[in-house]
Amino acid sequence: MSGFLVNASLIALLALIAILALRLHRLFAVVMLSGAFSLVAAAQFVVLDAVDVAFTEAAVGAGISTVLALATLSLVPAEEKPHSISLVPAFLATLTGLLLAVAVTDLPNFGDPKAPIHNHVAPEYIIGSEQAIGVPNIVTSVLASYRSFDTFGETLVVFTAAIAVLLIIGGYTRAPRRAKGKRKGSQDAG
Amino acid sequence: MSAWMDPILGQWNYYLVIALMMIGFYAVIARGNMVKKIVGLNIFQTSVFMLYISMGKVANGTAPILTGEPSTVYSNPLPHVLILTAIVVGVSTTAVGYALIIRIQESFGSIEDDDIIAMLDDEEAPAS
Amino acid sequence: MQDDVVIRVVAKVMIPAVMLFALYVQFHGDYGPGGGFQAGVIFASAFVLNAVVFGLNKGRHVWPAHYNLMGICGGVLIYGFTGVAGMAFGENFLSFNVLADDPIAGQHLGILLVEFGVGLTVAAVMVMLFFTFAGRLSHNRLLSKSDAHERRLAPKSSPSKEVTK
Amino acid sequence: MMQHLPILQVLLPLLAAPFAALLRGRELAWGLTFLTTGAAFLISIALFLEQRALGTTLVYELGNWAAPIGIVYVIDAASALVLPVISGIGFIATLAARQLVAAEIDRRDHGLFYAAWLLTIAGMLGQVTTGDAFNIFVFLEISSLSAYALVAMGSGRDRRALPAAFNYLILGTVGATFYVIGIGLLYMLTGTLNLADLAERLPQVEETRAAFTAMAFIALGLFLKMALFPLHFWLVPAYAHAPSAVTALMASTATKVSVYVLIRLIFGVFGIEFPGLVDGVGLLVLTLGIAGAFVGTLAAIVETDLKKLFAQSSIAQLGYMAIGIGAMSATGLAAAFLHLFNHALMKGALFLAIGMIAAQAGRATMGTLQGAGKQIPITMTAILFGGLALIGVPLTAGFISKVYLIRALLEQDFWLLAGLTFVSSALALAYVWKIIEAAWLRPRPEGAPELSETPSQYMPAWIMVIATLGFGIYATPLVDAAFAAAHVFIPATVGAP
Repeated sequence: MSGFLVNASLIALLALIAILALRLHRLFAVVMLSGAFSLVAAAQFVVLDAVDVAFTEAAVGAGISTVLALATLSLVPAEEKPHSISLVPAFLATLTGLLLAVAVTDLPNFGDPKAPIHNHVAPEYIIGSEQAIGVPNIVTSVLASYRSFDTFGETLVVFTAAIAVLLIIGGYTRAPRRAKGKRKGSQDAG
Repeated sequence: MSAWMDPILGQWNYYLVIALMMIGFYAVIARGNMVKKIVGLNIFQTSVFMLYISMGKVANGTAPILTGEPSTVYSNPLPHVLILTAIVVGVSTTAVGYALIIRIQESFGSIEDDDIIAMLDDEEAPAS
Repeated sequence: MQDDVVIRVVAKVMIPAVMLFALYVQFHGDYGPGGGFQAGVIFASAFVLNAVVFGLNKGRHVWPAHYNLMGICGGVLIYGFTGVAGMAFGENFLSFNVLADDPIAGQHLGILLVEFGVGLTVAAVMVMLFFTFAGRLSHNRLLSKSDAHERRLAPKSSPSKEVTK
Repeated sequence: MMQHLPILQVLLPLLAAPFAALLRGRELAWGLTFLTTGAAFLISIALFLEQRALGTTLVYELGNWAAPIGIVYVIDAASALVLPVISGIGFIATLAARQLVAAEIDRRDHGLFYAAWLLTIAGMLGQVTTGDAFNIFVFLEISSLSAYALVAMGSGRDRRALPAAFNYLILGTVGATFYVIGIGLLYMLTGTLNLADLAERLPQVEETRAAFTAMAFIALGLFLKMALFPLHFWLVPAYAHAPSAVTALMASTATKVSVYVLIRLIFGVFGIEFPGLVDGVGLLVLTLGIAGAFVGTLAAIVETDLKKLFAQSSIAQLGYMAIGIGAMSATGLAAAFLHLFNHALMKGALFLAIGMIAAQAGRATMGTLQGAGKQIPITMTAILFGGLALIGVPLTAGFISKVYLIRALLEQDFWLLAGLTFVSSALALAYVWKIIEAAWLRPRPEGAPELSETPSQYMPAWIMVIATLGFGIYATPLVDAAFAAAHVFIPATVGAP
């Protein structure tokens, strides 16, 4: 019961933060709330036994994302133009939510140990982590061995993001620096 | 915890997560400020992560780190692994998004959708 | 910020501690929460802290930009070639069992190597992201003299000013 | 070595990307990219031939972990057909990129540019080969993130590339997140992420609303990614303002991969028997497809910028693929695969030829083309053939796919839709004629920039034109392969050719 109360109050806090982030016009406050959202989400992940995820969410969502957002904010206007609630997006968001809410009624209950996900593949990870891998942290053994290819992909996503950011703001391909004649010249060279 | 409350309690977690998702999704698709869209994307994605982590929880379970006790019930590690990957993907997207925002501000002097659409319309007009 | 003695002293103590903690997270990931990704982020935060407290240029000095790209690429290649090693021993890509005589030792070695690859890439990417974004800042304000970080807060008064500090 | 081919075609470009990023000089970075994409192309052809010869499904277990526990790569008739399309286009686009990229991207950025280029190709190949639902998402993000950066590189000549890339990023991420929600629901219902295992376990829970919602979210996310009308608005600016080489690569591959993933999930996981699929999703996709065909074609007719014109025509062509999917039959799926293959060839040819003009004249509009038929006859002829294939003129590959598309519709007595498909294809004649008129029937205006052509400039486009004509004249092997691919998802007993 207490678990439920902690859970529900954390999510209620998250909803409050999210609505505030939506309503405020000072971007600095919005970004800070976004960081707070990640931090509270990390707390919720701990309650739900996902310690590795909580660790990462706190480091990334509240840390790196916020740092990047602040760096961006010092280059862009501090306030957003006020907007009234746009009806079509609100309608679409509600529709999406309703669709999901209908689906949820059919799902296994929260925490139900008989749910299919706890009985099909996961038990093999829990057994295998000890016997085939010998690593106590099951998350590590799934991440780095069983689904190592996903993690390779994850590393490549980070790599891709680095390449993308270097190209976009660290690169040299800029309109103002390139005269028209120069472009012609490089064409001839190539 | 009484038996009749189980479904309500269990499902409530999911409903609340869905409500969070809707808030984030609205912020992403509503026309407005680009920084806010990225923040909305962050909220939207984090709520999806929460959906995954919620499904991995086993009642009376513990974090999936082997304790050596044979009777221990562990929460499901697979959603955690997936979400670790998804968080990394999320921050990568965020970084690229902010980089683009900086360049848009430099070239257009604004990061509001409305302003930029108006500027683009002006540019298109003489061309056609 | 570099004029503030308290911050400088605290930072000097903190930075090695943060790095040590990153190493702990990196190599203790088998036993407790943590692993390459988290360690990489923490390790990078030490460099970010250094750059924030002692100035961007000094921060760059500690970790030059060309190291960054090598770190970013190196981590990916370590991960990739750990996988290829499995192929070289006649098994499939990313098969760690054959990396050592004993399958469990092989798994340990493989996990250690790929986690190191992840950590290296992530740390280098995070440092790179910070320097690239912050570099844009000083670039835009046409500040090329001594300390870009301190002076970037001055020109435009904006609500974000307080906080970046 | 042979048994590693499924992973090698993805792994080679992935591992070449860091090396390309470290190489500053453009010739080296380009050369590495050229060799790698060439090798990937050869490997995918070898895989295609091997799969056709054996007729079975090749499975490659990553890390030697068997299917539901680990991640597997799967080469069946469907993925074996799509892989050579992507790697082949990637290879030929790389061939053309040497000149196009040199003209449009600062030389100091070439290493990073080719790294992103390799990553986007590898990401697409990974999505096609993988047999794991979550792994699709990871590789989707690799190809998308690099694609956002590649589109943004168009800002070197046109600042409009930046908001185009940003909107592409937002909508692409929303699409991917929808996909993740759908996969999450499926995982909750079945406890597995492996596509084959999902297909096996899903019938136990297929009556639930959650399963239907999962399908809806997956389909919506992929509709967004494949730019199906009305979720297509990100595509035109992204293609129009990207660097020419990037447009050629992405227009012929990016949306096709999402079409393939949609087919793989809808038919391969949920299956044709899934309740609500044929009546609900099928009709929806048919309607959106035909609407997209008309909207795209009509928008192309009034467009004067050539990149935008053919981007609009891509919306229409994606509509035809959607019609093939919506027909919910083996013939329809085969038509979708055929069109996926053929459209990649013709759009590749068109965008490569237009890219060469844009690289010289700064931009490619109807005005640039005036009288160009005499100055650059070989390039313009490539555009002409590409346009004819888009209409679906006999002896081009476009004809074959349209024939099977209409046949699939007639099999199910969709007479009206078949008629509409025919009308919208014929409407494409309007924009192709506009190009013919401008290029050959108008004199070159005074003071217009001189256009020139060399074999190295028009060769990449012509390789694709020749392939288009070749597959149009001798289509049997391709049609067989397309039907084999379709029969992976819908058994041969339902509507054989």
